[in-house]
Amino acid sequence: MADKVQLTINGLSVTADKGMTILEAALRKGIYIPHLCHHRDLDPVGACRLCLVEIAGKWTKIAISCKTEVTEGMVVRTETPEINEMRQVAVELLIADHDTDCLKCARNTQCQLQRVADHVGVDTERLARLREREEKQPIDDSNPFFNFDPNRCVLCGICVRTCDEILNIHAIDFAFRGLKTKIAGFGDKSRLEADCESCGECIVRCPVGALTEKDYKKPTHYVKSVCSFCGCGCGMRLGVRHDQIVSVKGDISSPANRGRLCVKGRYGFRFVNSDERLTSPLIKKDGKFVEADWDEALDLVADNFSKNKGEKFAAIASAKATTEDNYVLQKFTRAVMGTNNIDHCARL
Amino acid sequence: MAGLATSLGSGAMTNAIDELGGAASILAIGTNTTATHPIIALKVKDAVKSGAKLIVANPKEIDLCQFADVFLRHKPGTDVPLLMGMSKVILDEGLEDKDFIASRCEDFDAFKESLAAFDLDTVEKITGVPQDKIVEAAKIYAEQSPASIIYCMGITQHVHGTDNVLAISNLALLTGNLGKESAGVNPLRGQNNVQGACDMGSLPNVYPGYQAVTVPDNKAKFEKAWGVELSDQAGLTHTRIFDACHDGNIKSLYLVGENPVLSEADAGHATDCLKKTDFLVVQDIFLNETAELADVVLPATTFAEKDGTFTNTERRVQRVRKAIEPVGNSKPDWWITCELAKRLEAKGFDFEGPEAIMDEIASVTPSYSGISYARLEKGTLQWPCPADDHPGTPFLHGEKFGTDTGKGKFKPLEYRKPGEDIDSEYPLILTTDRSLYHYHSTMTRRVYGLNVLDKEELLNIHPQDASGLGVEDGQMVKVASRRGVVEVKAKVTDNCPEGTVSMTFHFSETPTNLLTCCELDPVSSTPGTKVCAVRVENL
Amino acid sequence: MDERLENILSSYNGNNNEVIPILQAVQHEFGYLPEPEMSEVARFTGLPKSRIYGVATFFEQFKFTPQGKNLVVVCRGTACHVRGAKRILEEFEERLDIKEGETTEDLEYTLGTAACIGCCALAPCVMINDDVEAKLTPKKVADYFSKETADEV
Amino acid sequence: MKFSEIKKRADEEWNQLQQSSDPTIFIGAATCGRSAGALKTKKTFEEELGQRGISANIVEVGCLGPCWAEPLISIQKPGGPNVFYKNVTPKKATELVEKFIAGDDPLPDSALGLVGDKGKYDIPVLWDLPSFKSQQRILFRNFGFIDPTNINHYIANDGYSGLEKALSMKQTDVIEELKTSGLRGRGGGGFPAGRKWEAGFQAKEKEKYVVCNADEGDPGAFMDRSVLEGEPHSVLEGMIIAGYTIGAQKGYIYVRAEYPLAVRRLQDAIQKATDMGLLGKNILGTGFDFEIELFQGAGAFVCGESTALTLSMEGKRGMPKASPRPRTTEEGLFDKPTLLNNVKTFSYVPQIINKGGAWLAEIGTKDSKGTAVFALTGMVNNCGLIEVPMGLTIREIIYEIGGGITDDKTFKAVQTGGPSGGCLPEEFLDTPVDYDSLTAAGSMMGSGGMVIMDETTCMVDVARYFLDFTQKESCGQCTLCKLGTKQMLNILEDIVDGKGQPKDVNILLEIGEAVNGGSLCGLGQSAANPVLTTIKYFRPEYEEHIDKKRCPALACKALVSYRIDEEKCKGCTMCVKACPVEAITGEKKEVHMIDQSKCIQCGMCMEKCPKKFKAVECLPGRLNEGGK
Repeated sequence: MADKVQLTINGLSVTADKGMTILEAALRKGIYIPHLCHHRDLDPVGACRLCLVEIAGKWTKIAISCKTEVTEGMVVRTETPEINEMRQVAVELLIADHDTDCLKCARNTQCQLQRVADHVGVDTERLARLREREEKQPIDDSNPFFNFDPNRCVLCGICVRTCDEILNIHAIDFAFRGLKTKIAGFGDKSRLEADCESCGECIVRCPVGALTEKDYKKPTHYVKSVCSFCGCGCGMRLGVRHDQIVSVKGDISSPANRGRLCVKGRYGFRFVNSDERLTSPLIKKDGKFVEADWDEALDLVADNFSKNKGEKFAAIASAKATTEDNYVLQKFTRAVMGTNNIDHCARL
Repeated sequence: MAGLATSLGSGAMTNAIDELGGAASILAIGTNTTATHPIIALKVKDAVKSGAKLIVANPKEIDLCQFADVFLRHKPGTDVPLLMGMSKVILDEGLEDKDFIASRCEDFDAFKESLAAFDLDTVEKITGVPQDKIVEAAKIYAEQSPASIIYCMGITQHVHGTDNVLAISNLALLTGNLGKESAGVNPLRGQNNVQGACDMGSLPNVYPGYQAVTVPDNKAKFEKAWGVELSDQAGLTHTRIFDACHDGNIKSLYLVGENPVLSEADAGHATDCLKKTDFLVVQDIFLNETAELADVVLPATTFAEKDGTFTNTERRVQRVRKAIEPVGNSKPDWWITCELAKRLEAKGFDFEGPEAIMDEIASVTPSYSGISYARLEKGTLQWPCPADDHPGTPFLHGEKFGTDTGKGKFKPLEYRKPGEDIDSEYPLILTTDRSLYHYHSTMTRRVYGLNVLDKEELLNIHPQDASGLGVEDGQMVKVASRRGVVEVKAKVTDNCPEGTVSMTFHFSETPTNLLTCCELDPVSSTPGTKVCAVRVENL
Repeated sequence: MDERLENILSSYNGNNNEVIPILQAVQHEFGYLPEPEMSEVARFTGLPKSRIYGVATFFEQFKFTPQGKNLVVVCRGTACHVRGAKRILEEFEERLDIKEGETTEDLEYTLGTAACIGCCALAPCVMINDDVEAKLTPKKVADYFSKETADEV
Repeated sequence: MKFSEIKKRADEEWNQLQQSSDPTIFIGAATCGRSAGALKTKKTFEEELGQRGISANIVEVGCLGPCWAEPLISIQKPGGPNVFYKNVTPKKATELVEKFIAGDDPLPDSALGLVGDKGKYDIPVLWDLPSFKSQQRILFRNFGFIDPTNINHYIANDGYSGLEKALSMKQTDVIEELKTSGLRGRGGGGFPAGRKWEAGFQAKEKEKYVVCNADEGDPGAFMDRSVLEGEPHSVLEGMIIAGYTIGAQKGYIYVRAEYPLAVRRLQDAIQKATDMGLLGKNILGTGFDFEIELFQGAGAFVCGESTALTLSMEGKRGMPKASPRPRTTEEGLFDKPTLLNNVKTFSYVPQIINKGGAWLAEIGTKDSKGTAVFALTGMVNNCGLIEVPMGLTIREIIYEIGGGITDDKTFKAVQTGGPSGGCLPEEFLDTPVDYDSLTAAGSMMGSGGMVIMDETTCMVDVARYFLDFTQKESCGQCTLCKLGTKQMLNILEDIVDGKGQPKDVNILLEIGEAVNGGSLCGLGQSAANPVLTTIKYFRPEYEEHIDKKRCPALACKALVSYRIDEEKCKGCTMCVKACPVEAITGEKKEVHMIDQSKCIQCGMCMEKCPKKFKAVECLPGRLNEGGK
């Protein structure tokens, strides 16, 4: 058990992996420590100052739990009056600086700031004394897949770190300083003009309503599947609502992509429910397509194929179709039509 | 594919995608990975971040170059001399893996002899890459082991694509970078299930599992399994099928889920062929440009409306699951084909569903023998997976190669000129590439947002070439080849080397493949779409 | 690439730690940081463009619009503050008809402030280009401008 | 070249100047002198001497300290003492040439003091003056006496002999001397230098760096600049010794781009030291290589923080790294072990090595050794740079060295430690200045700014001023500092604007304690200090602003009123004409009246009212419309 560490958090005995932070150990144990800028996929920065905890020792000290590693025998308290006071002030400052029209926010009920505020609570009198940000900033809706609302941004930097650490694209960064700090691409232009590849990894990780998917509809359930574009074979979870795919999430359990997706994988699903989908067999009559039922179409095709068995027949298979589809088609070509004239676009 | 099958015994990626993360060096040649395989590109960048050396070889300055330690900007179609030149440096410097060559390879001497023609002066002259860069790259590749090579259509879509692939496998064999974790030769397969389609024998010469149709034992095995008599003649390849349609030798063409009017090289010719086909059945999800030419169109479902499996580029078999009911009256492809078979009074097509089909696949395909839906429910499997208790195979050739002798085969190569020659009438080389935002066109062109992000075809042209022609950024130009003409907007950029222009082929408004050349690789029959002589004119 | 930029870059290797010195040289040459030049610096150092922008906007020294020929920097240091720097700033704002951080339309003057220019014993003081004007009063500011006007005449 | 030869040549040059048969004029030409017109003065001397055909040596020297006396020059006639003259304008320069150099009248009224044998001159000895008497000049020992651009002047005054000695010592012995000396970091933190150097020495990596923090950004502080301008070689020498001691081959000086003269002086010093083999490859033939590069900070106060400083040198945004993190001596610049010290800390080192650690340990208090350097500014008669032994009281500094409060007003508070420090009231006047006493009082040593405030300074306004600074200079990374300082500033602005609310003081305390307790970096953790200390010591002043809407210091416009004294007003209409809002009525020769509802408290009327009348008075609080 050399790679395990035993510690105490709020009087509970917790076993953690060596190298884990206090925050990770606590969250795994089900102990909530308020946090905003922490994300399990990213390096900690300790900017939000909410995850402060008290560590007992020769000198009892207050430290941020997202960056402090667990040590054997460590005794941690996550809720002392002193810490709570600091947290409460931090939350009030964030709320005063935040667009609080929550019901109109796409992240309502999923928002980490709501969760933190709910947990910490606020001193309403003090909060009332704080001044709201004077001018509202315009929402950047230039990207076709997502919006950026700076009025709901808490500058946790998760999007910046995602783009840098996970994508290595670094399309956005912090710009300016102090109170004027904002998340911006080169030249502080619209997101559409940034070097952004619209993969949506930052949208997924945004803890608040600053980055939200456009026309987002909440799925009723998810179905595990695989992306149908390129050969990476990314595992994905298709979000279903009624008879439509309404959103897509990366599948963390898939070894091919470990939850990550590109722009096509995440947003390209919309072709499935396109109005242009073929919905009925078509037979060309006098140069024009006429809708037909399956029996009529299949009979017509079968009749023709029966006359052209052997080398007069060929099939082109699809690298988009399933392995099972392909198996059946080549079996059909070989066993039923009696020819090896089958190929697909493997070379293209 | 044909190349690797000869030299290594399997045409697939030798390693798992994840293993790229553990490579000490990576050579990315003929692949614009960030656009074509974005998630694999992330792995490459991860590897670089954790210290791997990256060599990028590409005529164009692609995004991956920012992360490269060495960027080899070789002229289009000069991959063989570049790679052979690297091999020669490795041998001259004594960096080869002698034990590996002795114990696991054959035909080394003939290969070694053929290297004589690739001295650095010659290679520099042909490829346009400075010698010191070639030496640097060769040393990195040979010394930073395990080394992985990734490549894509930039290697295969040439009239001598097979040679290119063999040059790659030579390099890997020479340095012993095969048969172990994070070391190998990795063709990144384009389509989501191109691997599965190949595995299933959607190829004219093999049954499922790459069992050649011309080997009598294989024929006998499948005749027994399917209860019918089978042809012992290899069928026609894709391009030949089109020619046969054109010549009237093929009367009926059953075309599933492809759009050759846009994606085929020399698309004008392909369209002609389809028009001349007596009876064309197209089975697709949209009424695309090809379906317009059909006699009968059968509406298929998308991946979201059916069960099945896809096999990705790293040979990983993964479950596709039905999420919604078929749209309208569409049907899964397997169902449609089975219905046709039943109407033709065939037996063996009354599958209850995809799971039953997979059971039959497992029974006739050795590399899929251990794969079943029950196992896939628990997780994915990489073939070969020959038995129910086999865990699957992350990397190939661990013990021996899949060739007849079990040895890796070196192949002597010579330099052959790339595809089409340029001349005074067609003085520029057109090479095709792809956009991150589109996959071919049938599906992505129907997603509004993707068309906002990438809305039109652009001809990438070097500032020097552009100013010579009086072409300005953003203006419309005419591009003509010996086969066709298109009009397109010019984008002046030094991403493209002088003398070379590039276009994607996602836009039906600008059918790039009207221009491309369908001269084929003599072994694999892959068209050489990456090198085609064109002329650009100011409109 | 602009020849002036090429000249600047030729004396650097493109290492990350050269970012700020290069930007300083660009600003010195161009008077501000034009976007195309920042793009080239990104390419030269192999760093993402957004990072170059993020670094540049972090520091007070860097400007993103052309600056006036004359730079007036009013010290906001403690000593100057207690000796009336605010009135000095107001006087400049009034005389130049611009606010702190702005440039006059004729590109003659840019008015800025500094945390402290380190001449506290001479407070309140202002830096006009490279010269420090010490122990200023609103009247001295007014005189400065009437002298300027007189010089022009 | 051997050091003994270098030294010999330097001594020769120095002695030549000392024993020159021509008079020597030393011009204090550091930034402060230049801003006061030193260069014009210098030019006048050159012209006047030229016209008279008098040959003389003119030497630009660093800053002696008393900025209030700038332009400050000194004249040494052959064999005579070095006489310092204050406020030497071109006119005065002409007079000095005429009367003193050409003639024999030393103009005692214009003199500040003299150094050397008093002889026949009726001029006090400089060091006996009250403003110098209690000073002890260690760092400043050469300021005003040597030409900072002449390396030989430095060498002749024991320069680089510390380096020579250190290079013959074991690294651990150098560290021992530092430990013995008790030197603590002069950047503000006061971390024992010996221990820091030891950590640098013990760091395992091969590549290490020495970085000198010359990003002096505190408003009201210019000590580092004076050192860099007055004796840049002492900093280089300290850094080279540091490089030798910890095993680094490269040093950087992070200097503000706003200090152009200091930058030039450093560039010059680096070049000259390199030329002499004191810097660069194989220093003094010992095989030790060390080079120093300048890095010009691009203007961000936060970059004075160690991690922000190294990040910005790496070409990144200067956003401090959150603790827990490795110490800079383990992981600093380019993630390599880095010894980061302030300008003054490095500058002490050569003398410590030369004279031994015990020498410095004799000076100062038990836990604060050596001298403290302050930039004494604000409402005090003698503004300037001072160097005093640790332990001197604030009172001694203000009333002896500083010559008391300007215009004989009453002392109100002293602010030390810059924006991170605090304001101490009268009851702390006898506090000794050292690290621990100032911290105990609620302020801090900081890097050395000392601003004196008198009765006309409003403490709420002072807090507002510092918050405004801190808020603007916050890096913007962490919630508490970025948003907390802004909200506190809002409240303070309300208070000085007369819109304070009853609970404001408590809210300020609550936010301030959260900001100090929970912010990410050292600057954030002290950002609220000016507010917290002013509330602690001047709470009634806050309450008067909030509850009575009065500013007792008459500094907050919104909380004062102007009134015309009917007795004194002679009806001259000066104020009527001056009023920008036509709030004053009254015909010529009639008593004027201010309409309080129109008045904007700009104070123009008071400014314009002829001194002989003094009819306009300023009162705390707002008068109602009737003038009550």
